[in-house]
Amino acid sequence: MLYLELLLQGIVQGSIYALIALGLTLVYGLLRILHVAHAALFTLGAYLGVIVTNATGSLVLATAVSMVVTGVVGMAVYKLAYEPLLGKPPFIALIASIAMFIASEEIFRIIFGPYGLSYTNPPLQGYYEIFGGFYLKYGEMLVIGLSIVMLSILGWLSGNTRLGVSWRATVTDPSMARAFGINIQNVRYLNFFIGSALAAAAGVLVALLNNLVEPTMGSVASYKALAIIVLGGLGSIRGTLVAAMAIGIIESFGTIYLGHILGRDALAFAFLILVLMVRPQGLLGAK
Amino acid sequence: MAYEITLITSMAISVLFALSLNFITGFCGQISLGHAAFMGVGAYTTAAMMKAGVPFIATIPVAAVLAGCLGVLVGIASLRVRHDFLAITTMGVVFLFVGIVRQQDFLGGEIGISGIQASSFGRIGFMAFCLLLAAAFAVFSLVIKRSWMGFVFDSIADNEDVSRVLGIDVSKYKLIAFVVGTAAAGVAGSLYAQQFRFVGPDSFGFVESVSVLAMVIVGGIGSVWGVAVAAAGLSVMPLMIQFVDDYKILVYSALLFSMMRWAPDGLAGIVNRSVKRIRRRS
Amino acid sequence: MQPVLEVKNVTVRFGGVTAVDNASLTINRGDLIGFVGPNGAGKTTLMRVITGIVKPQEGEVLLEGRSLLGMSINQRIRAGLALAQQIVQPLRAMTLLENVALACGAAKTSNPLVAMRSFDRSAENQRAMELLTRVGLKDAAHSEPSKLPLGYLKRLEVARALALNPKLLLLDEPLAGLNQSEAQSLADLIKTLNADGLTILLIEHNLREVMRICPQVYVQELGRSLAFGPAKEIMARPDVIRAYLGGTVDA
Amino acid sequence: MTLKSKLLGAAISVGLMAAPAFAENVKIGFNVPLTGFAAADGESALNGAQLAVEQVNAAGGINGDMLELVVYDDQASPKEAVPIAQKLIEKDGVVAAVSGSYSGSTRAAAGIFQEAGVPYISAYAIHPDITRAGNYVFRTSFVGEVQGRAGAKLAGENLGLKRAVILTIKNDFGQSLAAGFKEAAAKFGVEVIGEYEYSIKDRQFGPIVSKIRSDNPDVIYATGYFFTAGPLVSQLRAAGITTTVIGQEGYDSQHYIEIAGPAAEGTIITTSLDRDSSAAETQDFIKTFEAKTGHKSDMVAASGHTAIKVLAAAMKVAGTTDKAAIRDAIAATNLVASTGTISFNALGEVQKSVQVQIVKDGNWHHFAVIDDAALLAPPTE
Repeated sequence: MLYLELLLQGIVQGSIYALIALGLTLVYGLLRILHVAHAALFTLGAYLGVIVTNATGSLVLATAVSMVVTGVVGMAVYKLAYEPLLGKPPFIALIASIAMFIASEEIFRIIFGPYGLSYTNPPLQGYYEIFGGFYLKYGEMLVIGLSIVMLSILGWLSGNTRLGVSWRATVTDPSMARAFGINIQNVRYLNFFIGSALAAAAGVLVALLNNLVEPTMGSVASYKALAIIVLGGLGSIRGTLVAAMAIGIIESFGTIYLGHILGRDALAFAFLILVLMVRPQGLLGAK
Repeated sequence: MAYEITLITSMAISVLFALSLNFITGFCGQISLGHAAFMGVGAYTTAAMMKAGVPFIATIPVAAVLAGCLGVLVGIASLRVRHDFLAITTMGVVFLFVGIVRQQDFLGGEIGISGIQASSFGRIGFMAFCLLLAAAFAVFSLVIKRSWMGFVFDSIADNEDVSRVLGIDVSKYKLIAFVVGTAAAGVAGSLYAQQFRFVGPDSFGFVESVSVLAMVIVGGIGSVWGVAVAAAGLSVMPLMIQFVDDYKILVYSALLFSMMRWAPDGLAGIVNRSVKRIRRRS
Repeated sequence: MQPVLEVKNVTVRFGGVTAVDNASLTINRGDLIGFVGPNGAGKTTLMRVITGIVKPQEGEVLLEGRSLLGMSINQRIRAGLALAQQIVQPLRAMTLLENVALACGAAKTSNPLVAMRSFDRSAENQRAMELLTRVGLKDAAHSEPSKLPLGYLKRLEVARALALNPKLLLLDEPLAGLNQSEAQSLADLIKTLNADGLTILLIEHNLREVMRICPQVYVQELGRSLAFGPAKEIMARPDVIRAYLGGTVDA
Repeated sequence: MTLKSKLLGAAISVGLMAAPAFAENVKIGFNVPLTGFAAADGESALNGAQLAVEQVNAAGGINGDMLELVVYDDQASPKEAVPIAQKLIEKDGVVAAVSGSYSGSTRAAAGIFQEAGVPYISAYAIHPDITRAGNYVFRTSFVGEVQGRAGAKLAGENLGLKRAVILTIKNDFGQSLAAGFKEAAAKFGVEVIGEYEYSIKDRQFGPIVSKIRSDNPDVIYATGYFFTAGPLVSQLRAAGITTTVIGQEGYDSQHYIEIAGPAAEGTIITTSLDRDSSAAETQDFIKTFEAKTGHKSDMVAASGHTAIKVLAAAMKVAGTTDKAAIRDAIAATNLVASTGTISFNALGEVQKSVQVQIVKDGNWHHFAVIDDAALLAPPTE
């Protein structure tokens, strides 16, 4: 029973990681940039979620507003920060991205204060007993449910619409896509919008589970998500999902059974290094 | 005066540390997001040995050797992965290092090691010693850059597949870069332990690794004097801009971003371009 | 006389596909062999077996009687292979002269301890200049590769390969992407190099130039050795013609 | 203007800062994390300290001279704290200093102040090594182990809860608290049936919550800060676990109650600040702090406040800016402050009772006092 619960907790954490890391994979696939500042958008999404919920009382509205606004901010980040750096060596964009992320933490602190914000009436507290002694918190059910819905919509969009097809074509082979008359610039904007919106959704969900948003809440996401997309094989969407779940589940069991040997982060990275030594191209990466 | 002495000593240690990464990332093109781990090995070595009564000077070679040994291990591992995979692997190394150190009681666990004795140098003597080591490594870097080894490093940083086709044993050279760079970082760690007389697991993490990489890139990757100037400046910048208090990290990050956005080739690039412009005019 | 290169019964499979099937080839000192075959014949794969990028499941590759299998690329180069690649890969941050001089310094770069104590480049620069002159790039010696046309870079590949003093020069489609006159002049250079005593294996799609300069050809089809011998004779054989007509028709 | 010239400008300004400062007021140094992960506590500590300075000055200062607080941000990092300590001593010429920061930076700075013979008081850093720097270093709050021992007594004796799970935050704060708790547990009949660790960055405790449910303890001794404990307790309660949670001074903030919401009700902590204290000093602090800052006081603010008050009182007694005299006066302190009656042992550790507070109706309230002098004896060497 405990194992099952830990597995479930791993899946919850994995779902959150997946939502965050997916945007990172999309950006990497398109631009070959390790977009650390993605974690800042996750934090922004969480702040917006709490602020709008507290103002209107509607979590649904807050999630929608948060996703749209964060998505637009993501597009602006691309336009203002990354586009000019595209021809430069990749670590330039990486350092620029890290700088943006650090700056974002400071901006959140200066605007919203160092203590962070909470929902005044935390929604969805409580749990549901699925069967004898097996519980799931409402928040966690929402995390898993919403992740499945969003990832399915994304999957459907990319497989069944003109938009999605041109998007995938661009990720696979930008020059070919250009030859087929796809407007790469639009695809990039779309990419940043969707990735950032997903991160915002993850932010709202995390805020719900913790009932706390704070300036530094993106710090774990900033490096863990990088580890996940590398583990998945850089640029592979399916690999990212698998890696996110793997890391979530390893952390879940590790926290309980290996916590006195290695902390959560160290465990995740130990796993990453092990995998890369055996498969240098990541779990599902192409050689 | 002690305040200036502390600042100059800190600068010297940062310069040595940044140049040690420059040897790996700047010269040989191997990006590392985990360089602070090697400084940590050196710092913990010196701290633990001095606690056991070994004089400071005697701990430095041990720190260098241990850091270099870990460097070889990471170097061998890094031969399997490239570019962004390498960056994240090295990032993993620093998380693993911190995670392991945290659990070691003989290294003080979470508490770290404090109350490290002062060296027999005295403060000015120690400052001079740090300056000397930083300068010595800078000269060594310049010599290597001019040698055939530097030539080979250039080719590996440029395109390692081509280097192989030209008959160069890329792995061997990469390992050398790792050993030299990590051993020097170990020495920087020794100095760090002596400077602050305290080491803890949080002093050698991912943030410190990113900061030192930022020094290398702001200086102009591969440029010895550029990196040295950037390291000296950036290391004391948070203290210099205490007057903006609440905003100092914001200022720091904004500066870093602007540098990448408008002058990605670093200080060295800015100077080279200005020199060219002046020459053209005259 | 011992052959320079022997490829013996090499088989390469990728998953279920057999890319090279029991291929054999012998190159003797002073040969200039054109290695031809329709698309999908496994030319590139066999080339990669020789350079070490691809490991064969079966077979043997010998350079002057020494097995190459198990050696890394750089060891093979040190053993006497040299390679001019189809996709030109200059070291972009260096001038052409530096590109070639680095290759000329093999004696210094083979041992890092020697490399770190060596500073003088004058001998290597001089030899690099001679080689660049020989391939017709003297005037561009101090230019950076990114500013030069493809034809120049193809020649740079050849000069860099020559700098290694190879026992066998492997040329992977050196003429691809060049126009008629560029191709012709590079082919002439290859012929001259061979006439000066260099052993060359030329993988090339451009049959016209191959027929013009190569005394011998080796034909591969669907991964199998099809024919090997004097160029005119071989290209007149019905099975070779059929292989070409059946496959993609080449220029 | 290029970045390079900016950097040069920064380098030149070092020289300018070296100019001697005007010395009319009595200067007290204050290193505190205003940026970085500890910025929230830093802000509280600074507010508490500033309030104390205002109060002292309003009451006529130190025999007529006004107190002035020289504040530097140390990001809770030892690397920043060392040069800051030197700057305070040499550039600003402070007569004494207070740390409003965490253990790492306080410990690193303590050695510098000791060497310079400048009295230094740690307001709320818990690491035992701090006062071991020497006789010029004092602490007005509990050593981690002491408070951990108080937690064990609270669980075993006051509450009669015997089967405990320990949750340790992986840093020096959590480790020393947990060590104190374990050390004293057996004495109060408390059995530790499970022990888990988490990082200061963790906010999601799903796996630990599941494991605690299966361990089914009587009490959870969870070390942490309000920003980790808030999410932890709300997740425990959301999962239907009603086990008593014992926390420590790290929880002691209104923000904890805001984060955990209704789930915070019933949380019991060991701390230094008693909201329902009858002591006039404490009540006055609570009221004036709220009036000054617009939000509720907490342990960190009260600790910053106490440390400054202790220093000011000692300076008044010493009647001079002679540092040795001030040190001696601090050592002889017997002062009623916002966090209780302060006196020091030979090592410079505070001797006072541990306050136990409980969350009731969305506020911290008095629950008990632990004043077992033998149990709470701080280290003496």
